[in-house]
Amino acid sequence: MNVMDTRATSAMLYLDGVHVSFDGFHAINNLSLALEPGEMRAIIGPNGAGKTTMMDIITGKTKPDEGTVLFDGVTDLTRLDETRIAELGIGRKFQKPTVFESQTVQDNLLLALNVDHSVKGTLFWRGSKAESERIDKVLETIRLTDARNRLAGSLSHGQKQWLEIGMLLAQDPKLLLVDEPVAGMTDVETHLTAELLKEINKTHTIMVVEHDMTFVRELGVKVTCLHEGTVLAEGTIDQVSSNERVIEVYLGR
Amino acid sequence: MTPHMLTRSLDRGAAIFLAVVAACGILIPLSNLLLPAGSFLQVPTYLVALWGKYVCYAILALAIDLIWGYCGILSLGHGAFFALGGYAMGMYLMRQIGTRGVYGNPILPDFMVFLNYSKLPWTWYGFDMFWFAALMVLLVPGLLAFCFGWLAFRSRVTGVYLSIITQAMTYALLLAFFRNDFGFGGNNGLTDFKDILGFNVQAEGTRAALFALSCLALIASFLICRTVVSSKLGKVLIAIRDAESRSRFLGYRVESYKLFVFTLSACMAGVAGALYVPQVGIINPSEFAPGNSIEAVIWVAVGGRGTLVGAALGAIVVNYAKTFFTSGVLAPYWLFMLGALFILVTLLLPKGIVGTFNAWRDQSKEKRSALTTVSAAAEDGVTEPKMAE
Amino acid sequence: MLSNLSARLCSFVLSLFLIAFALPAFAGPFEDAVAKFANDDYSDTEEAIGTVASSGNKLAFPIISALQDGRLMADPDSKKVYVTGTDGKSIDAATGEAVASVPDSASAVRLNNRLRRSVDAALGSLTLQSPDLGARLQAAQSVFKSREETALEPVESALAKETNKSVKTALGEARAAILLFKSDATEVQKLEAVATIKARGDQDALALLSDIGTDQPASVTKAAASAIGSIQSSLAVWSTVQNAWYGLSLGSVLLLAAIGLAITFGVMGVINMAHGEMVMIGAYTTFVVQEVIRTRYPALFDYSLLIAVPLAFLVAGAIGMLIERSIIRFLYGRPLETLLATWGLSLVLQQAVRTMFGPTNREVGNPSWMSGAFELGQITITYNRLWILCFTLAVFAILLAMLRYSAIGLEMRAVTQNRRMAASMGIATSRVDALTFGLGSGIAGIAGVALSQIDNVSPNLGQSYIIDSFMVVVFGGVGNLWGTLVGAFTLGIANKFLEPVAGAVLGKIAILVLIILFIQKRPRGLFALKGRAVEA
Amino acid sequence: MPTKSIHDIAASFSRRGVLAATAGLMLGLASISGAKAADDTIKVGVLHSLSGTMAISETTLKDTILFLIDEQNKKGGVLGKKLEAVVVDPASNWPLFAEKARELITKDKVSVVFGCWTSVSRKSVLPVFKELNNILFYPVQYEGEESERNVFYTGAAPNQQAIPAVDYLMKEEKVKRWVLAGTDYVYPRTTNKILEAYLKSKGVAQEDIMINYTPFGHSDWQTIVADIKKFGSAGKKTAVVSTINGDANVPFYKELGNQGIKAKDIPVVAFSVGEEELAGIDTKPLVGHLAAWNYFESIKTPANEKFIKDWQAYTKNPKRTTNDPMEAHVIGFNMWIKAVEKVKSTDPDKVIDALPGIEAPNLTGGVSKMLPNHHITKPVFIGEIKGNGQFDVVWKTPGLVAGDAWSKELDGSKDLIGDWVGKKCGNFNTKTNKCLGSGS
Repeated sequence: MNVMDTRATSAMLYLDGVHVSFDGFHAINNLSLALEPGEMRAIIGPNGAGKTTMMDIITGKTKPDEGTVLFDGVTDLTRLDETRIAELGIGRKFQKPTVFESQTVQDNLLLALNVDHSVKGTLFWRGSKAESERIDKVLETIRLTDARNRLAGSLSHGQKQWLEIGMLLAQDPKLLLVDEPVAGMTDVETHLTAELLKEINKTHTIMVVEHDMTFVRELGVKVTCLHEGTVLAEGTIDQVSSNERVIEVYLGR
Repeated sequence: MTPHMLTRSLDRGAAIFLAVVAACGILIPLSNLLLPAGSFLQVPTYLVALWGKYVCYAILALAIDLIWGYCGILSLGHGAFFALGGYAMGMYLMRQIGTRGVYGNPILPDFMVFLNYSKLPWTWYGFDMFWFAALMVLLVPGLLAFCFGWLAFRSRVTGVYLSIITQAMTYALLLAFFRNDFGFGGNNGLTDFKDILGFNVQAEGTRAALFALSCLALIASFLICRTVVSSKLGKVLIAIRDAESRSRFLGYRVESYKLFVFTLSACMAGVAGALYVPQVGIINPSEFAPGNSIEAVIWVAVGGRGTLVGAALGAIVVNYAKTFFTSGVLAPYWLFMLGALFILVTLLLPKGIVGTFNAWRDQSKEKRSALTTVSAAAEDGVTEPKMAE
Repeated sequence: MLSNLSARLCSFVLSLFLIAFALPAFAGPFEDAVAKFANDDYSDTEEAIGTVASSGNKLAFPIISALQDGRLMADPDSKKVYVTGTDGKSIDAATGEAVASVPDSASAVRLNNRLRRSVDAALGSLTLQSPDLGARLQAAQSVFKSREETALEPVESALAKETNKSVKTALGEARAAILLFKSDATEVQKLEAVATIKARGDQDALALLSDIGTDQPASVTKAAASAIGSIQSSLAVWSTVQNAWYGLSLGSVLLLAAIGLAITFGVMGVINMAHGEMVMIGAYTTFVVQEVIRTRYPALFDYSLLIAVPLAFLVAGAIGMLIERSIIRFLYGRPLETLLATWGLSLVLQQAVRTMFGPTNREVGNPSWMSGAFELGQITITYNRLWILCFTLAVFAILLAMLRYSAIGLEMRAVTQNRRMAASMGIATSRVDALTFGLGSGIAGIAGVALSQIDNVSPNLGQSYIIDSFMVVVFGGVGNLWGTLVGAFTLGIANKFLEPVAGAVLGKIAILVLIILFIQKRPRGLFALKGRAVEA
Repeated sequence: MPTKSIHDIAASFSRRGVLAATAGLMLGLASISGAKAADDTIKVGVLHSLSGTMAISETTLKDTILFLIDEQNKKGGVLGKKLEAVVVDPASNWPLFAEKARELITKDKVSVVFGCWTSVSRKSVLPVFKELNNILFYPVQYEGEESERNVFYTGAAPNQQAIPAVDYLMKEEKVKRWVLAGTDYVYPRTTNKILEAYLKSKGVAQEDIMINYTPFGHSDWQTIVADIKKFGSAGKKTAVVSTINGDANVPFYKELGNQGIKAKDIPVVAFSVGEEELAGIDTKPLVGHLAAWNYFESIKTPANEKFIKDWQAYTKNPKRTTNDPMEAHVIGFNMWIKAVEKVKSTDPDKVIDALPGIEAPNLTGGVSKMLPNHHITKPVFIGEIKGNGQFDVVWKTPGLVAGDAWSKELDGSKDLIGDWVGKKCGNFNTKTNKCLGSGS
């Protein structure tokens, strides 16, 4: 394909030599990472390792001091703002579940739908059959069909996590960034979430940040361990968890 | 505005509100004009003018509720847009005076004559035509709001920072309009109007018509607000209010939304000001005072933020209280009462009058439905696990 | 020492002789002149001053100084004039004889500004050789201003005897001023005079040199013109320094007004619209303190502010704590609603003060150490502004130290940074909230003490500072005391450099527009916290 | 897609709430309109701000009218009826002034209104008084350029205050250089314009006049005082003519005192500084600065001494000061009583026609007369500030000065006169012999 010629990399997401510091504190330090299309990657690492800051950089919330961040091999993300990046097809789930609490579950999904997001488009928006079918489908996927008319604020913690994942699905991005999807979930919920992510991965590229090693193990994907803003180890979960440095700084002996 | 948007925006509560406003807008002027003065049901002209003022305030309150209640933009400078609309109308009314000014100058308003202006400043060109003035009523506040908003929202100035700079904006305008060199009448402002579109502003018929027109404007503003907030755009606004950065990550251009609604709101405030001026007979820089804008926000809070009807109601209730308290034996204590009202409403009715009423109604409704609904599973959180297909 | 004593003795004997001689004599020009004081006519009074001052009579000094202080009493009916001493004893001004009492019909001889200048000039030449250093200096300065030719001789003789350096300079300048305008002075004398005045280099010198007129020798006119040029250019430099000083002083007022808000708003997040009223309460506390001192302990007046500072802190702090406990604490986490409630509160407080103290201004006096000014180079520094600057910096330093090093300061920081964590570590958060709000209010109260020295003490006092205070805090960056400091001084100095160019109103508008634009550039103020935590 | 749920957030509405509130509102408003008018008293409206920024000046005037009504009622009222004051608080809010004026006239049916301080408040109520045909007595010195049928101006016009003061400074103090400092609003602007024209006609050069405007409530006077000092050091005798308004005066005088500007060096003559304003300052450093008024508390006449005594007794405050606008109210009130007694009616039309020509003694020993232009004759006094916050009269006009509604010094108004007796016109152009604009 001719497109290949203009691409600097085949990776869906490509970070190279990224630095960022806040008031002298180096949050991200020479971080390099590549995510292939269709891949699911788990990111682990101790608190303060720079996981969330990395997501902030990818989604345009934080601008790196230096380094390259390429999406789909062509787009330099460091020059774009959040909205533009979202429009390109990068979706994000926050560490703390962030849904629109004073709106219904269904409206949350409606807002997330990947349709015209301009002022004019929303002002003159009319619901279509295709849209409501999409929403029904997502509701089913995240098991919130019964709660469709409830306010998102009244959902339980786990349901909010799912709703947020559901919003990602509705958004239908090329790349999903999922920050601690199972924090505060029961074992059953954790398991279901893993299944859900695997299901989603069939059609999407995913980057998951998680502390829960059981969950990461269940995902069974390539793992990257971050420490002090840089990559400490990369490989299968077994490779990484047997790495001396990883054990020292993160897993503990 | 397409018909489906209108019908969608109307539920029964809104319809009743509109009916009440429309009834007032028709019956009060009729009663004032047709019934004999002094009869029990006749509304005296004094009250028509007073109510007209309240209605204009209600439009301003709606404008504030649209941005504050639905989009979380707390503007402490909305009085500026109101005043600018008022000035645009006032300038038209000044130009209408013509040779009837005290100096009889056909072109220059009186204050320019005694400040030795030799010719009309360019800022006053065109204001002798009503259509131009009417355009300016929308355009000047709208343009200011657009420029201000474009700067502020693009740089993501939010929360209290935004509130404070809106206050700085209205304060700067206050100082500017106070300056006689600015060419808008300085502290005395614009006054001593004669007629509007050829009708004497002081005639009872004109007053009644202005009142009816204000009610019409209130209805129109309300419909616009309802249309906006009940469209998908309204949901986006609420989304921005509740979780701004989430909205960005969903791909909404937050600054465009804010800019749209802020500009719309400013235009509405401008219309309110334009209707206000011929009814009270004066426009003066004190309308720019930051205190006025804060007070307008308080009307919305008293009535109920994010309810539209509440905003309009709050404006009327607070101003009625002000009228009532500033006369008679209560006059020396009215600030105590007004102050206490603000404190008590924030403490005891954080959702405002209408908001509290709604909450109470929803609660009783929920109780009733809870008795009949068996299924409570959804409320407890996790349902029986089912595999996604 | 000895010669001084003998000189005084001599003059005493001489004056005894004079009085003894004058007593039986007929009414001379001196007596006639004195009688003119009783005419209650400004021209007559002026004439009388001239005659009395140049009479050489021993009574001249007591009469003229009594006139200056309003102690010269005249009876319009009997045309008799009396000098009431500072000790309450009176003498007949014409004869010097003691009188038992001044008749009731007598009233103080009235002065207007023209006469006050004549009095100054007359006293100037009479006190040029006074034993009191301050009086001599003042005398020399008033001669400089009046430049009466008749004073030339006394100035020269005083100059010959004078030993003090600064008085000597002043006398030299006075002499130069007289010579410059003396028509029969030589060209050399005049050129010397121009040089002396040029050396003085201030605005008075400028005034004098610009006023020399056209009937001077060409060389003098030329010298004067070049002197004017050099004084003006040095004054231009000084005026920059002066603007900077005014800016610092305005900045200190802004800082003082804003510093309490930096705590209640900046640290606690309460949009405290009643902040200005706390300042007002502090000012009224000062008024009450002074009122008590005036009626009960007048001797303590100079200490009134020192007494008022802790009291204002306590009063405003207590009211602040009361407000926090009764209103604010229900509104944490709803910052915009604190705005509404505190706005209502400010209305109530204003009206309460209006009801208690009346709507008009109340007089708060300046203690002597807060009055007047001194010259630093060519700029005038007023004591009240200087003290306010020092006071503000002291308050700032104490506050900073308190927050940083004291236990309560630590608790305050802990609670404002992470309430839940602080609570779980055993800090009584509600007590800390009340104390923090009380601290902010108390500091606003002591700001009121200082502001009462330069502004109206009226129920509207707070209103005039509230917007400026918010601008300062927001400009500096919410939650950062240093930001407030830098913000206040930046705005103060910018304002004072803009004011001469744009005028007071446009200058202020420009500042507001600059703040609006600045916030676009740095949406979280000058000293914003960075990083992830901020937006959480 | 069910659309009903979409409304859930936005559509938080209350039908009954709206109905109930609207009904309550209607009832409440109806109760305002249905106020009963008592026939056994004559109602006098008092329209002075009791709160807000102007309360500082206007509250005293409200008390003055209450005091005068009390005194009059002790004498048996007027036309056999007692007077009744109707006090409202327009709260320093200009549109509220208009609203309250309308309320006083329509609802309370007052026969006359005493009120307003600022020009803008007068301008705001003017259309109301014209429309509803009632009488306003306006007691404050103002910029002139107005003569309305329904308004009687008992304060000074510019020719009754500013020009005599400047004359005094030129003659007595030999002032050659002038600083015209004022707050930026109409009164100072107009007064300074008149003074500028007047000074130039007296041969003062443009470079010897400095004009400076400051915003309301200006409190940092360092720069301006320094500028004045600099301007005053040009070798010519300099004076400041101050039209600085109310609140800004205290910091201005404090700064003057502190920077050591003595009255004998650069005297300041003020038109808005009276006993009330000085009550807030230690006046010792200000001794010798001047003010021009038509009345001073310190003027020793039997009428004034009695007035002060009664006033202090009425307010139960032995230190309560009096001032010029109070005296204006005293004169205006007495004129109104006389006019009412003359026509034996409180009907505004009759009283308006009767008022010109009515005379009433002022408190300084003269008799003021209402002129056809609705201004009055007044003496002009120049007072020097004394150490005790009072003024010492240093100069006064030989007789009473008639107030000019229209300034002779301004181009726009030099040919205008107000004459409500002969010409029935407030702005009659004597050149064209025409009544201009809205007049009549």
